[in-house]
This record gives sequence, structure tokens and C-alpha cells, in this order.
Amino acid sequence: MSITNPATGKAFRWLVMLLLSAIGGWLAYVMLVLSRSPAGLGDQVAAQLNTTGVGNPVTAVLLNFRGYDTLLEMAVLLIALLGVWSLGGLADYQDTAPGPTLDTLSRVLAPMLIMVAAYLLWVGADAPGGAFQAGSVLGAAGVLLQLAGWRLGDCFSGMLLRVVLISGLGLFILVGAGLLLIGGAFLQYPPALAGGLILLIETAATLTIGATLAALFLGNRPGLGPKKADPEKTEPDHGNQHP
Amino acid sequence: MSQPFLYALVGVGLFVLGLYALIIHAHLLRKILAINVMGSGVFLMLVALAGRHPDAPPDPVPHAMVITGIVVAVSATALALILMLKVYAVTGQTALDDEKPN
Amino acid sequence: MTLINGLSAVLLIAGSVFFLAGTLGLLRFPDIYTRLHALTKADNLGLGLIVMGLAAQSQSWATVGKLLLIWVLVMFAAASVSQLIAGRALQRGIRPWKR
Amino acid sequence: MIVNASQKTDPSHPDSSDRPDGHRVTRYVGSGALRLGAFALVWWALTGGAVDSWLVGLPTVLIATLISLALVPPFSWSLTGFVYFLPFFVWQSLRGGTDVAWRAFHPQIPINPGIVKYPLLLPPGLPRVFLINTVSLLPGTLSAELEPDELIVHALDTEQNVLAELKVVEQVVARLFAISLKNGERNRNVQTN
Amino acid sequence: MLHWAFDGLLGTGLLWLAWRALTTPDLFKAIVLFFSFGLLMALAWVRLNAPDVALAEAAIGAGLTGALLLAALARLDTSNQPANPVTGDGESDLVDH
Amino acid sequence: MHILYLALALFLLLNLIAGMYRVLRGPTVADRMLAAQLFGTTSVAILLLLAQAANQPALLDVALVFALLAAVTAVAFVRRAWPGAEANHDPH
Repeated sequence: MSITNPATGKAFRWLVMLLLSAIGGWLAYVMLVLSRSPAGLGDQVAAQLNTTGVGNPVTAVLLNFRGYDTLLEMAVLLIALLGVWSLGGLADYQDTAPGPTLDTLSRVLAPMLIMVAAYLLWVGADAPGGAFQAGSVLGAAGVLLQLAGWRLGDCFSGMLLRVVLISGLGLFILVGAGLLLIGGAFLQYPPALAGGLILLIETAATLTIGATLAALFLGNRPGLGPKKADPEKTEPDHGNQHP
Repeated sequence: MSQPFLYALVGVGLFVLGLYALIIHAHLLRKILAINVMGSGVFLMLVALAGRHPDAPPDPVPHAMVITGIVVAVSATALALILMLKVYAVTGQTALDDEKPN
Repeated sequence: MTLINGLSAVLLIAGSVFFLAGTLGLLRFPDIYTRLHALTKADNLGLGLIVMGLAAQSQSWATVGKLLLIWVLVMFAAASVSQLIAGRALQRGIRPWKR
Repeated sequence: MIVNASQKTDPSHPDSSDRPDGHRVTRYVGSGALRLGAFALVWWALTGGAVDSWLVGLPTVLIATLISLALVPPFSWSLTGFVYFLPFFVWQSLRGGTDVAWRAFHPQIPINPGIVKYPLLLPPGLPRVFLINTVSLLPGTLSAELEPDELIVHALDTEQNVLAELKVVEQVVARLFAISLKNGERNRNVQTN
Repeated sequence: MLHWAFDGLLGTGLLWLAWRALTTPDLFKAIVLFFSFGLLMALAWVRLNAPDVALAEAAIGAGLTGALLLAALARLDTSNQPANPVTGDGESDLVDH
Repeated sequence: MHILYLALALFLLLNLIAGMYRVLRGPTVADRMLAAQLFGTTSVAILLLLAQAANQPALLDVALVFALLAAVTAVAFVRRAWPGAEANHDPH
């Protein structure tokens, strides 16, 4: 059984291979040249690190120097989720009962996942970690809970979920605009406040990233139809079981 | 030849491999996998270049870009998978019209 | 100090041998159930020995706690997953291999 | 509280219905304090004891404790049972790993696998799940499926006395959860196929 | 020397897994190879002295990518019949379309 | 000791890649999924050894994340891609 595109003939495939090996050779040459070029922005980041309020240069770049990137990245996540929701739902899976083992696994791991996500968020200020890693862990927690059959209760899948989904982007913009008002530039934190503001924004971003990734896994728009949504965001004892 | 350069070469290889598979395969799921492999190749090149001076600490800017890139890639993959499932639900095909076997 | 180093090295090497046994079992055993036996038991014991070996070297109690936490989590996940896969395999009618 | 589907057939907190409310409250408070301590210990291990981490750590530990109480209601356990369980588990998993490693290294692969059905005495819920997970890590046995009152176990070597070993494991787990198994002793019939 | 051996093996493994993931006829196999590739990438980030990236890749690769792809494959599959009870081979219901 | 850590990490990586043979070979889909299980333990061990060799405690966090999420993919497999008999043809 052929797995390749039947519309592409053999000659075409050889042509593609030829072109791609040219591209590959060129890229390898570029890598060789670039790998001998002088240092990038590392020294500048290191020189300015003490004004950022955090000790981890990667977090400093993400949340301070290039805060715009992270802001737009939150927007991309939101747009991806809106894209999924606007496509209309897919038929939900016919879940069977999860069975006691998986049920217990999800119940025991859920608090641990929250602990580790909070730890990654905290440690991101001075060591590897941060909002994206913590958010991914929360998102994975949401996936695990969904797979174990948990669904968000109706009271959480409406407004509250939407607030969480935009809180990362919203808080970012609010902080940026607030800094404009008090006379600074957009997203230029005063060094004295930078650490606290970054922790605040990161917390919101973590919740948003986690909720968005879990909702992306669900694929359906919560609140439409019977009990669907991502469960990790709220006290799971309100999480409805289905069926 | 240094250690980061080795990984940069692996990144080039992954990029080319992914691009080839993207062009050659008709099945949409395979195309999604191919784009992800391409992305991994690009990330590898970026991070390898960030660490090209073994004595200095690695450049944090590409690292930050790659972290956002990984999260964006997975959300884009989720969107692409839903699009593929929609195409499948509507047409019963897992390939686009102009690439269907005749 | 050398005594601790030696003990740690022995533990680490023993752990790796169990990992090798897990992979061998995965490749040589005849069906999914027996392969699960190899993976869950041998690999978890191997990881446990490596954790012990590294804990013997570690400087702080917090690191020891973190290592133990990692080991417990891996064991819990492995035991749960192997039961899920074995149960579903039985449900789907995969017959256990018999000598 | 709306709980899990599996719990309808398999209640993991058999104590919640027929006890007076005051008793339940004390149980929740006691168990909550214990878990608070445990999660605080985990946070301490994660952060390496950094003092400024508690700004984030305190609310996190509180939330984790509350969620844990909501998801896993308090259960009874005994300290002596735990102290007894730990060396048992370590020794048995050492045995289990060595046993399977020996079979994997052996040129002839000396295994004689089969399914064994083990009639359970442990009450449904957490103790049973704990037993299932423990059995999978012990020598020669792998939990496969849980039927209402039977555990279906895949044994690596059916010529060994698997049922006797399982009985010992069940006793140890019962002791850990402070459950007495004597009253429900049933006829155990060996079934292998 | 050991560093080079490790990096060489890791690089070769990455390329090999990606190649097999993109060329294998069996879609399920392709997905398993792909998420194994993603997990191996986390080790590559570690070797490149980028533990931040390794953390993100570990969380996403282990927790999301595989689950997303497997769930999508399950929805793609219309003939989700139980496996052949004789061989128990589940492959019949997870083949390439 | 440094050499021992690296050598063992290399050995475990070899183990891991050798285990991928089972993924290629099958024969059942569950056999292929054992790759997830294999990665869950072996890569944690590799990360722990590398953390010790490079004296980078941050790698312990990577191992922790792996350990926590080791189950997710396999659970997704059992619950989604490999459904049991009752999950089929629910008219709804």
C-alpha cells in the first residue's frame, strides 16, 4: 500500500528530493557560517538582568524584554481555541466508566499536578521553569482528568471558564495599559515592581494556558450540549461525571 | 565541528525530512506530523545556534522563542487535527480535493 | 566518602542491569502480558536502584525527597497503566500466550 | 457531591453514610491536617527549603489539600500497618524485579504464564486499588481486571503458588488500611486456565 | 568521547524516529513513533543546555501531543470494531486509510 | 564518577532505542504502546543521571514532569484509540 500522494509521479518525487537536498545543503552551510558568528543577545540580557525582577534570563526575556511576544502568543492560543470552537462540535466520545484504577490515578495525581505546576511557576523566576511549563502541566492535568471521565460542571463551564481563558491576555494588557497611565511605556515595568508584576501576570498566564490546552484537547465548545468542558480549572468535586 | 553544530545538522535533517513528507503525503494526519517534525527541526537549529559558544552561557532569546514556539505548535496541531476531522466528517476523505487519488 | 561512592556506583550499575533486563524482556517475551511484566517490574526496580544510588550521593535531604517522589510517581503510573492495558487486552480477547 | 461513575458500583468511602456528622467532621479535620503536612513536605522537597517560596507555597498547599480531600475522602489506615508494609514492599519488589530479570536473561525464557482468579476479601474502593497496584509490582503477578469480587491476575509462572502469595499481600494491604479480613473469609477455590 | 557518543546516538535516534514516523504505512505506528520522537527531543534540549525548553517539551510531549493525536486517530476511524478474538490483533481497526 | 554517570546514561539511551524495535515490530497495537511505558521509566533514569553528571538540579524537575505525565499518553490510548467492546456503536 502506497502512503504517498498518488498525484505525485516518480519524476516529481525525484525533483523534490533534488531541490530539498539543495535546501538542506544550503541550510547546513548557513549553520556552519552562523555557528562561527559572534555572540547573540546573551550578553545584553545578562547585563540588564538585574532590572527585570527575575533571575532566570529566559523568564526575563519572555515576560520583560520581549513581553510583546508572550502577549501575542497568548492571543494566538485564544485564537486557536476560538477556531476550534467556531468549527462546531464533534460527536463526543462514548466514554465507558473509567474503572477504579484510572479513577484513583486521576484523584491522586490531580493535587500533585497542581503542586508541581505551582512549583514550576515559582521556580521560573530564578531557575528553569515558568508560566509556559506550568501551564503545560496544568493542561496535561486537564487532559488526564478528561480521559478519566471528569467533566466540568455547568456552573463553571460558562462565564467562569471564559474569564479564565482570557485572563492571561487580559491581565497582560491591563498591566501594560496601567503602566502607560502612570507615565511609563507599554509593558516597561519599573524595576522595583517588576518581580511582583511578573509573578501576577505569570499566574494568570499559567491558568489561561492550562485551561486553553485542556479545552483544545476536548475539541468541543463547553456549555453547548450536555456537560462538556475542561475540568482542571475548578474544584473538581463539582466536576460532573458523564454519563 | 562542535556539539551544538551536530544538533544544528540534525535540525537541518529534520526540517528537510519534514518538508519532503509534507509535499509527498496526501493524508492530512501525515501532513500534520510532517509540519511538526519540520518545526522541531527549526527549534533545534535555533537552540543549537544559541549555544554556539561553549564557554559563554547560552543566549536566552532563542530559548524563549522556542518555548513559545512549542506551545503555539501544539495548539496549532490541535486546531489542524480538528480541521482534519471536520474535512473527514464532511467529505469522508482524509486528503484534500486536489490530492485525491483519481 | 569513597565507601559511599562505591556503594552508589554499585547501585547505579545494578539499576542499569535491571533496565537491560526490562528491554530484553520487552524484546524476547512472547505476548503483551508477559512484556508488561518485564517493563513494570524490572524497569521500576532499576529506577529505584538508580534513585537510591543518586540519593546516596546527594547533598541535601530535599533532593532525596524529590528523587523518592519521582520514583513513587513512576511506580504508581506504571502499575496503573499496566493494569489498564492488560485489562483492556483481556477485554478485547487477546489470549495470553501459553507454553 | 457528584462523584465518579465507578464509585456507584465501587464506593471508596464506605464510612460516609452511616456515621454521625460530628464523627465525619473530626475525620475530615484530622485527615486534612495530615495531608496538609504531607503536601507541605512535598513542597519543601520540591523547592529545596527556600523560605521565599512559601508565598506561593502556602496557598498551593492549601488548595492541594482541599482538592485532595474532595477527591479522596478520608480513609482509615494504621501506622503500624504502614511500617510493616514498607519493608515488605521493598523486599517483594526486589524479588519481583530479580525474578523477571532472571527469566528475561535466561536463554530458554523459563516462563509458564496463565490467568489466575483470586477471590477478593478486601472491601471495594481505595484498599482494592492499592492491592491492584501493589500486585502488579510484586513477583510474577500482574493485575489484569477487577470483577465484582474477583481479581483476575496474569501470572508469569503458574507453577508457583500464586494464590498463597496473593493472600499474604492482601493481608498486608488490609493491615495497612486497618481492615480486619477474618470475618469475611470465604472458600478460596483455585482456578487456573 | 562519551559526550560525543551520547550526542551522536541521540541525533541518529532522532533522525531515525522522524524518518520512520513519516514513512511507515501504519498510521498508528507513525503516531507512536512521532510522540517517542517528541520525548527524545526533550533529551536533546537537555544536552543543548536548555532545561527551560526541555521542561516545556516534556510537559507538552508527554502530556498533550500523544493524547491529541491518538484521540484524533480514534475519531478518524469509523470501523472501531472489537479486535479479532482469535488473534486479538487490534491492528485491523487502526490501519491507514 | 562523572564518567560512570555518562556511560550509564549512554547505556540507558541504547536500551531505549533498542526497545523501539518492539514498536516497529508490534504485533498488536498495545505492544507498540509499550513505547510510552518504556520512555516513562528509562528517560526519567537518563535525566536523573544527566542531572547528576552535569550538576544541574533543574533536570530533576524535567524528570519529575516526565514521571507525573508518564501515564497520560497510555491512558489516552486505552480510553480513546483502543476502546473496549461496550464503547462501540452507541446510538446517540
